[in-house]
Amino acid sequence: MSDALTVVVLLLVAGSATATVAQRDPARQALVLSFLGVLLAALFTVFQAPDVGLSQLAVGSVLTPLLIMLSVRKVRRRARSEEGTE
Amino acid sequence: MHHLIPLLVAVPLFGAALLVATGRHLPRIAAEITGFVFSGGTAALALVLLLNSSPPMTEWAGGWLPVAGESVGIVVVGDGPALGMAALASLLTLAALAYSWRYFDEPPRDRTGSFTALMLVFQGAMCGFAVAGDLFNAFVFFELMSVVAYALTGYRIDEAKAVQGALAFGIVNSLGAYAMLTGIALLYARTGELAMAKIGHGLDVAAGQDGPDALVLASFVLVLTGLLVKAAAVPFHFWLPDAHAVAPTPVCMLLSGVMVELGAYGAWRVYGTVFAGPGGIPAADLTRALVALGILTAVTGAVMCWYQRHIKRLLACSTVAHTGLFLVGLGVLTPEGDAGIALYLLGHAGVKAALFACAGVLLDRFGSVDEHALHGRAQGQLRATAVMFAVGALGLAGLPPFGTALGKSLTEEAVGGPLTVVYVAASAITAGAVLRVTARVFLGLGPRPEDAEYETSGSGEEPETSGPLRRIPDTMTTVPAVLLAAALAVGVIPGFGALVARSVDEAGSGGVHAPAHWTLPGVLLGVASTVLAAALAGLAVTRLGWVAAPGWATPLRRLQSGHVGDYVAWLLVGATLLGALALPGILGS
Amino acid sequence: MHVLPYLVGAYLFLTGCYGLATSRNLIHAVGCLAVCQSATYVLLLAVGYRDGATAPVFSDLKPGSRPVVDPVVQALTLTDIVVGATVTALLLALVLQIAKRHGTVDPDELRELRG
Amino acid sequence: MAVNGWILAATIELGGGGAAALWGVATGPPARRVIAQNMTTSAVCPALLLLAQGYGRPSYVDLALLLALLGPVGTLVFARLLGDDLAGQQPSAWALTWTAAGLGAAVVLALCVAGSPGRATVKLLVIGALLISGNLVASRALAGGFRGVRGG
Amino acid sequence: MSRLRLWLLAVGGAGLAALLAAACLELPGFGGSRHPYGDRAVHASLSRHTANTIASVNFDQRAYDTLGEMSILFAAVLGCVVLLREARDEHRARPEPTDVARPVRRYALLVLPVALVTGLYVIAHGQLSPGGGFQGGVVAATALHLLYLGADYHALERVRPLGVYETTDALAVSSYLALGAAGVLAGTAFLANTLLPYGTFNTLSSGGAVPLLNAAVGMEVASAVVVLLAHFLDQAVEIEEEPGRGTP
Repeated sequence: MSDALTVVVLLLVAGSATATVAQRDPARQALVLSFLGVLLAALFTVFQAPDVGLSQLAVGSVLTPLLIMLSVRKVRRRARSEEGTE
Repeated sequence: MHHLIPLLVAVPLFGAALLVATGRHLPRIAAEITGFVFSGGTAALALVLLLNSSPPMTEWAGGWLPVAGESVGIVVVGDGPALGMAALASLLTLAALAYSWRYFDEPPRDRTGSFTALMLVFQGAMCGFAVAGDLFNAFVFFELMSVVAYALTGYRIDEAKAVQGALAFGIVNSLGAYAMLTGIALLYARTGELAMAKIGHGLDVAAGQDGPDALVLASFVLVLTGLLVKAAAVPFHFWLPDAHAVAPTPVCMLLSGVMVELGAYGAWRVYGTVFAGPGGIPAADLTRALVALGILTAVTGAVMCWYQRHIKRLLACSTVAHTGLFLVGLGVLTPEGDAGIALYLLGHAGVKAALFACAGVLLDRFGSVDEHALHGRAQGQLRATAVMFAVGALGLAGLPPFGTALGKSLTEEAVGGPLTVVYVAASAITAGAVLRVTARVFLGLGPRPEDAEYETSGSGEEPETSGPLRRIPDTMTTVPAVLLAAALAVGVIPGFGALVARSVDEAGSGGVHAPAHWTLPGVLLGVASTVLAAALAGLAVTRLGWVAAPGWATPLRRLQSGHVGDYVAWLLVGATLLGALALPGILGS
Repeated sequence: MHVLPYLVGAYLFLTGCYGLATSRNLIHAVGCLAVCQSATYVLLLAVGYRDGATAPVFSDLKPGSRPVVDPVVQALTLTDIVVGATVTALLLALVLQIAKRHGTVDPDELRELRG
Repeated sequence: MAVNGWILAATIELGGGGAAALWGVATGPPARRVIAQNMTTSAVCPALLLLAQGYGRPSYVDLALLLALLGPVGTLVFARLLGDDLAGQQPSAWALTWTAAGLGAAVVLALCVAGSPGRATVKLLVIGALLISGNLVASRALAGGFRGVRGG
Repeated sequence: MSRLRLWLLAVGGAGLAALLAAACLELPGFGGSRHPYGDRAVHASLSRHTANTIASVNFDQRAYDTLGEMSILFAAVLGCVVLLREARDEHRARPEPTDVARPVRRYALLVLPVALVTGLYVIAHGQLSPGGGFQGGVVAATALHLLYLGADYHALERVRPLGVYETTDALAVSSYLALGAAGVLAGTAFLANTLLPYGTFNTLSSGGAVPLLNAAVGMEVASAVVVLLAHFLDQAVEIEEEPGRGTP
């Protein structure tokens, strides 16, 4: 039973990693990346590593997406103001 | 005494924390004095420990002394090479801080001490990496060193080139670090240990009669990939010219003077402790891999160096060439080679840091580091800098009695035969390029060259001071002078070479002592490289056709595309190449 | 089953590298680097796993009552996650400055350093 | 570990919910993606609770607590900063949202019944409350919770 | 995309894939029972009355690694502060206030204290149950940013005196170093956990210096993340370039 669980989660992780790389738009990538983060936390629970899971949840579900989205916003805002002045 | 080794990390970090805690209220001069005190204190500590490093010390952080040979703590090594690298890093940091004394770029508002604090963390990280005896601990300090280096490289955020170079540096080095960590995970899976010596023992036990297998090969390749990315071996080297050319001058002194060399040192340490046993990578394979990559690196670096007009980029490429030479010398795995490289590395650190310091003077005086734009502009002024630039070039060529010459002659003897040609050629070409710059910029010799199509120019850069300097402050000339004198001292002080050789061999080859003194062929080869360098420079200045890139070098220069995707692809190719070079021994066993 | 986790780790690393090399947007490249790094987490934890064991956390478990997995790799992974988050932040800061100074975040359009 | 109903339930939950959420988050228009991102929390958090029960480790419940707290916060981040992409789409999927909420409630109740009453039950109920309210609020935020975000 | 890069990628990727696959096949099977270092670590942790072995590895047995880890965070934050400083051609603009729907605002303000308490709980119980300084620190720091999500940036700025957080960050690193150096002064070793009594197993004060180091890391992480996010938020929300001085 444990084996089936491990396999399911591993395949999901591999799938979402593929999806993360395949999303070429950073904002959409951030969405998949946060999904990958949560899924990794689940995988770490399955690997009996709750400490690591907690830290992956804290980093992967909010911190990294927030950083990426703020960067995206800055870059877009810049591009907009650039268009505005030209 | 050995309890004090971890303080090499703790003291500079403490200084940095202090600077950040008080940074908002500290006047600039107080911040810089604090930096000096902590950096200098660490340097003094490193030197004291170094003087006591025979016999080699070990320390268990946390006091977890091994029970029946097993420990759960982290081992820290205090042998000659480790403490020597720590001392070198500390002294060079001190020199860089002195160089930036009061004149370097205005600090950001409200953050007086941040540059000094970053430099202190950098120093601590380099010391920590140098003394690490535990593979994961080495990774941690490797990563700390990288993180600080990215920030320092991009420090001048107003410069388009600086931020681009820093990002390429960051991505490639981080990827290398992750490869290294993957290798560490594989080794842990096989041996269940993290201390380097224990892993080596575990590999030998696990291999038994069968010798190494694919797992050992993969972990070797991955760990070495990380270290060689840092050491900028071809084809992992692309980030280096981009990053070292754009970093602030005091940072360049550290990056080229010691950080890159720490990568080579790490490769030496990891191979010697982890992979040298019967369960590791056979010596012949290591030699094949390192010598092949080293030659490739030396040649690529020298060619790239010759065709640069951006002076800092030229110096960065010469660093690539010289790391190639270091890798060849370490790859032959002889006590003589190790001792020679240790001396070469010391001399090179002094010379290269001094050259970068002089390039920084040009940048701050004229707002440009472009050989073509500066043609003749420094004529008649900056005499001291001109002399030091020329002397530095001679040191780079390996003119006796520089430390570089002593180290190079010992290494040439160790590698022997046709490889000597690589040493003479690489040092002559890089030194020739520097001499060419000296002749053009400081003497105004020859006609002004024309611009080529695919190149990075060094014009249009902002000086690192608050405006172009009218008078060069004394600190900015004293520091390179002292560094050059130190590089000279490495070769001149009687008995120093023998001391270094003994201390390296005590740690490396276990008591086989290599002689370390000047020999006639060595001196002659050093003189020959210098003459060759001068001839090349003379030809370049008088015959312009020589310096405009001939067709065959253009493809090589196009590879340096500034595109981070290319660099990542090359990193993968490099790992594959490394694996292919080390493969025969695995198949044979 | 007994090699699947390792293979997934290796796959993550290579996928991340592919994304990194072919990326057309530097923010996306930093995301791909994070994928590369997750490979190291998976590999490390897979190496430390033990069949039928549980976490070596004894707040709700009597020591010795059940087999436990390897705590060392978990500590290493924790360190690794911190490293990953900070490197991501630092690289994103650099990307922001590139966007300002170059007016683009497409690596194909960065033409300052070459040759 | 013997066949264990809790782990079986977690496997189904993770497999089904995870695959659906992955599909949703990686394809389609932005509106659908953020909804799928929000559903991730509702799918994984009950699974973590089930796993804690299945492994017999009450201390694993902290993971679910953290996810119930931070998952909706993550969605709020996207709702706030993706405002431009979502403008005019007003993504909402109330049927899905209530289904997810019901699922979370069912799992929490089942676990409460299985365990003995005590501090653990209180913790479970807190997690359930956080999960469901977070899920509903995040859905609300996606359906136009922030206006005039161009500046701030 | 250049053809050369694709070729390089294909060759390098295939080579590395082959190497990794071959290595994976040689690895001991997943779930194997040989973990010498791990078993020693569990034993050492129990001998020092630390219930969470991972905390013991992090803050006792391999505390020197954690020093490096927290220095990385410290250095990265310092680096981001330096890299994201206001450049010469930039200025700050006050962001327009945001109109947040009432349920969202209420939720954010309600969850904020809950998240803060949870963060502190996760830090405090680090040496007993899963969690610790890093995880709890991130949660606590994230909690503060609910103010940005629930209200607007101005509200966040009022509870966020950056100078205090930066100083806390540095002080936390200093205290970690000081705890480490105490071992040297006492004549044992750097970061030796031999000065304090180990306490009763599975209580908050057990484990000697572990809770102290854990708390130092928690403080450091929480303030570092606040400072880090503050600079990104400043860039995304406040800092603007002077018009007409952008790059081509």
